[in-house]
Amino acid sequence: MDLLDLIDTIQSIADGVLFGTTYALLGIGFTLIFGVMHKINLSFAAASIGAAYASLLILSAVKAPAVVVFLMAAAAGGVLGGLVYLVGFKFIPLANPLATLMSTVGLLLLIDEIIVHTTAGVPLNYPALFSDVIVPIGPFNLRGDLMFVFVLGCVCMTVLLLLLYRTKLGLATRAVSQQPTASQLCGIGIMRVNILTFVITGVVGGIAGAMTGAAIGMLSPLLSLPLTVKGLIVTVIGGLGSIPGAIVAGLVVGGLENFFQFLRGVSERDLYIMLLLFAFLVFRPGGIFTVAAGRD
Amino acid sequence: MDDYLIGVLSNIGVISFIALSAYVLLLTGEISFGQQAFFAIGAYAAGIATALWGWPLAAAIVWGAAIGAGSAILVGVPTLRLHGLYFAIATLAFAEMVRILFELLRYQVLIDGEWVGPNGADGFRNIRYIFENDISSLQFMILIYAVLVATLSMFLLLERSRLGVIFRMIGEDETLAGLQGISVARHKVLAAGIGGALAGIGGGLYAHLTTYIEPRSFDVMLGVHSLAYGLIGGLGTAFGPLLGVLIDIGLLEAIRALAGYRMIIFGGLVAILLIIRPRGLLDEKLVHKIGRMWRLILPRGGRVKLGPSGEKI
Amino acid sequence: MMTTSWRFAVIMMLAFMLFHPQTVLAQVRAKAEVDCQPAAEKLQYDCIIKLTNSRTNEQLAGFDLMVGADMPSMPAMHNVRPVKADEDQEKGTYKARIVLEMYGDWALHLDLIGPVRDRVVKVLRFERDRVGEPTSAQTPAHQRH
Amino acid sequence: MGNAKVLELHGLTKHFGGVRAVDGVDLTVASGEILGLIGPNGSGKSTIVNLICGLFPLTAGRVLFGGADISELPPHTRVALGITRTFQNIRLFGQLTVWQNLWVAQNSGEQRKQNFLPRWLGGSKGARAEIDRMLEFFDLGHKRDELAGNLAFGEQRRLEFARALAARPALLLLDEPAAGMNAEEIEQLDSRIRKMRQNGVTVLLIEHHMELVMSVADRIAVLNFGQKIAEGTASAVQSNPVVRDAYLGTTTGA
Repeated sequence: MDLLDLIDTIQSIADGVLFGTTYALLGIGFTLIFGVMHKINLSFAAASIGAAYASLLILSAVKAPAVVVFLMAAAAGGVLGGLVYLVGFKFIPLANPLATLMSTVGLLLLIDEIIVHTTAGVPLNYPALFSDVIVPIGPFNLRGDLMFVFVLGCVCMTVLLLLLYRTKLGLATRAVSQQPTASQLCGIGIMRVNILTFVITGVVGGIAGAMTGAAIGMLSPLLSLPLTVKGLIVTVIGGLGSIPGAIVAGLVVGGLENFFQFLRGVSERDLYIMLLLFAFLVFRPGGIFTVAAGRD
Repeated sequence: MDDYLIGVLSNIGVISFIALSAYVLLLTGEISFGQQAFFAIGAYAAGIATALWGWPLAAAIVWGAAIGAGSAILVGVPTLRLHGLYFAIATLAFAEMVRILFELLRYQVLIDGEWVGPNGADGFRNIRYIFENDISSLQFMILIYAVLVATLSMFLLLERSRLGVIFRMIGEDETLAGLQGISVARHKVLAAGIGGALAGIGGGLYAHLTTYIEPRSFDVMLGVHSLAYGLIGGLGTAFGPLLGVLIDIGLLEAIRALAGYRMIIFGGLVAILLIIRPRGLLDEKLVHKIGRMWRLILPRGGRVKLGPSGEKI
Repeated sequence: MMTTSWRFAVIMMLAFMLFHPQTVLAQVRAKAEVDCQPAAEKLQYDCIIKLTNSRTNEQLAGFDLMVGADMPSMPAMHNVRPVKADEDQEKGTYKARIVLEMYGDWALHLDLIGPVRDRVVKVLRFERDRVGEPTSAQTPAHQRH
Repeated sequence: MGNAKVLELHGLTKHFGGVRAVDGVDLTVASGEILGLIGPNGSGKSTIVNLICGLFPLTAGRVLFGGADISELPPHTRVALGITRTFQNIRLFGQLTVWQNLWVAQNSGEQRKQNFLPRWLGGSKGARAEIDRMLEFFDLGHKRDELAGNLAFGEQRRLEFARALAARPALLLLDEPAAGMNAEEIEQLDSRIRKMRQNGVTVLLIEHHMELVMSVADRIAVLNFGQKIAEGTASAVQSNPVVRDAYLGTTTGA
């Protein structure tokens, strides 16, 4: 491999890592809900894309600068998150671990279908920010839009971590995730914590959806399944329930994905990522940061 | 019979196989998002067998089923150690790997001046067995249902047999089943193998029905549907998943006005049913009730007489 | 007891496979060019189909042609009622109006039902105002520059 | 087998994290014996049962059954060798019928050797007769086609008991079989345990209900904080000051 190839390889890995913040956010979303309820919300990525769509819809109604679209996506994501909880979790018998899996799959289909119906399945353009900015660092070029996505993702994660570890709400969330019965006795309303968790993850998801749209430059309902799969991969590789794990795994998966795409082309790329997931599941089901190995 | 009706019924028949295949694993309490992989493997294997190797259809279907079962067992051995969620994700990962592999698979042979065989993402065209052998679509539909009825009767026998009861035991309480002397791992792998064979049969029939298959047909959506059929129709009997297929394809087909909203209805149906009937329409309790009524009408003869009590227990 | 019945079943199966009649009919192999345009109604498309014999390249006229459709992304789950295509003035050209259930990629089934049976499958992407090439199965997660 | 040892526990130890649930317990059960195992709540009785039937891996020590080391065997193989159990809180297959619950539990080494077809398709004549006798013995004959989940509490207890016997165990582990029973039912239980012993089943009985243990057990072992603090006949254990200390007046507790 000569020097140019090496530079190209590193460049593509760097691009992937920057985009990987989206995966990290998705992984955090899956992991947060798993942490509180020990359930996987399969409709999460679809809801995130749905929130991004909703923000476009709002943007087309109200003339506003493109930056606002991210705030709107976050808000829409929060609302959708609450709705997902009410429809997919609140009334489903939680004793059966597989029931919520199916109900959230149902929601995934539902959200996808609503998007297809309102847009007739045509991909929509999404406002990309700083897409014309390119920051040269040595022989490498960092794309402005990806940089923006990366910075936004980092800000989002920092805020989330502060929220979880420095506020009373975060304490309650962690209490419920570790000792549901005891925390109820301490006066923490599980229902309230659950809804709040779903709203917060919804906000995170909405931002992730908007970031995806901004990085690709368009939105399509076809995105929600691959993103669901990527989010699950990140969650499992990072270790179910581990937030640092999700962040690391998100960046790693993003980087590896682009690395494989550079080496083997787009059609083979996902094969290796799936292989990685499969290997993790079989040989190290607890993920990188083993938190709750073999739970559920 | 009208072409349209033949088409609908053939589709229902073919999809029933993958619904049954997901159902076997549901019986053992595992959710698999990956049955479409074995459907795809069966479809490709059987299609290659007839179109490229010139095998007869029956051999191709059996071959597809065998390959489906074999691969299901191979995947089942490492993944079935995982439980619930982890197993579901592992099957999902496997199925996506299979789909991507089929997108990369190119194996074409020049037959009669035309290239035939899987051509990556462009799919596998010209699985022309039914045209070359002049099988009408009605005949092929009858063939599908003959295989389905045969499979179903085997299945009903299986459900009444010790094996079926063991699957249900494992589904209800895996640890407890182990404490009754049942090797849970072995039976789960067996269930996976049966599921793989069923999906393989369905795939083989599907390939010959449409004459054209492509990798993206076998994505997660198909797997999710096949799971949902069992959950809607019920886990009490093998008729459950068939009822699910009938509700989805048959009923929605009957109410054409709803066709555009089918996924919305379908998704909603799954969510509602999980709340009001967590084990589907035909769940164990209902099946037991029906069975009891049946026995009242037709008393079963030949019960074993009670032995003299007080003997060694 | 089990072994004998197993052996019997296997032998029967092999016998069936080996001696199963297999007739390969020398026949016309069709090839088709399909051009669809959105019609006035939503989800309706007018298609012009040109049928040729793939070996001799001569136009195939006077066939009974049915046009059906299936969605590759949801195999066997959409049942579009097949419509009969009418022969146009031009030799080997047929016209049909198909009614689909949703936008997206559809595999059109062009079924020759007489005098010779054959099926040609064409995958096309049907959108609200145009019909074009099918989307690739790949959904790139983000475009490269 | 005369007075051969059916079960031997050597230095049986199980730690959960820092908790020493069972800590170096030595115990032997002779063939045909009824051994009572008592101790205050949390003293490790149920953990011992779980270790004997193979639900948890051991931290240290060995389990010998009929002289052979079975410490590493998975639960289902132990059943085939002849160890079955009941549960403190009833665990049945609620969606199977009473008859099916017993049928699929017939998994002793001998029962596995029946002809394939009759065993897998409805049970051989002998196996079905065995189930019918069992149903009769536990007074469940009229419920044979009922779903186990629909039975009343007492019937479920009896069914669980019957199921534990279906695999023709050599050693039966009873985990608080009298919990939730009234006096009359306990009396029936007492006589059933005795009858089983007459038929050659060795019993390890864990029970809070002291009257039952004192009346039915040949020997009694007492656990406290995961360790064996006493062993002997009912009267010897009762008069042992260490035991009295451990229980501190809760000897009749439930």
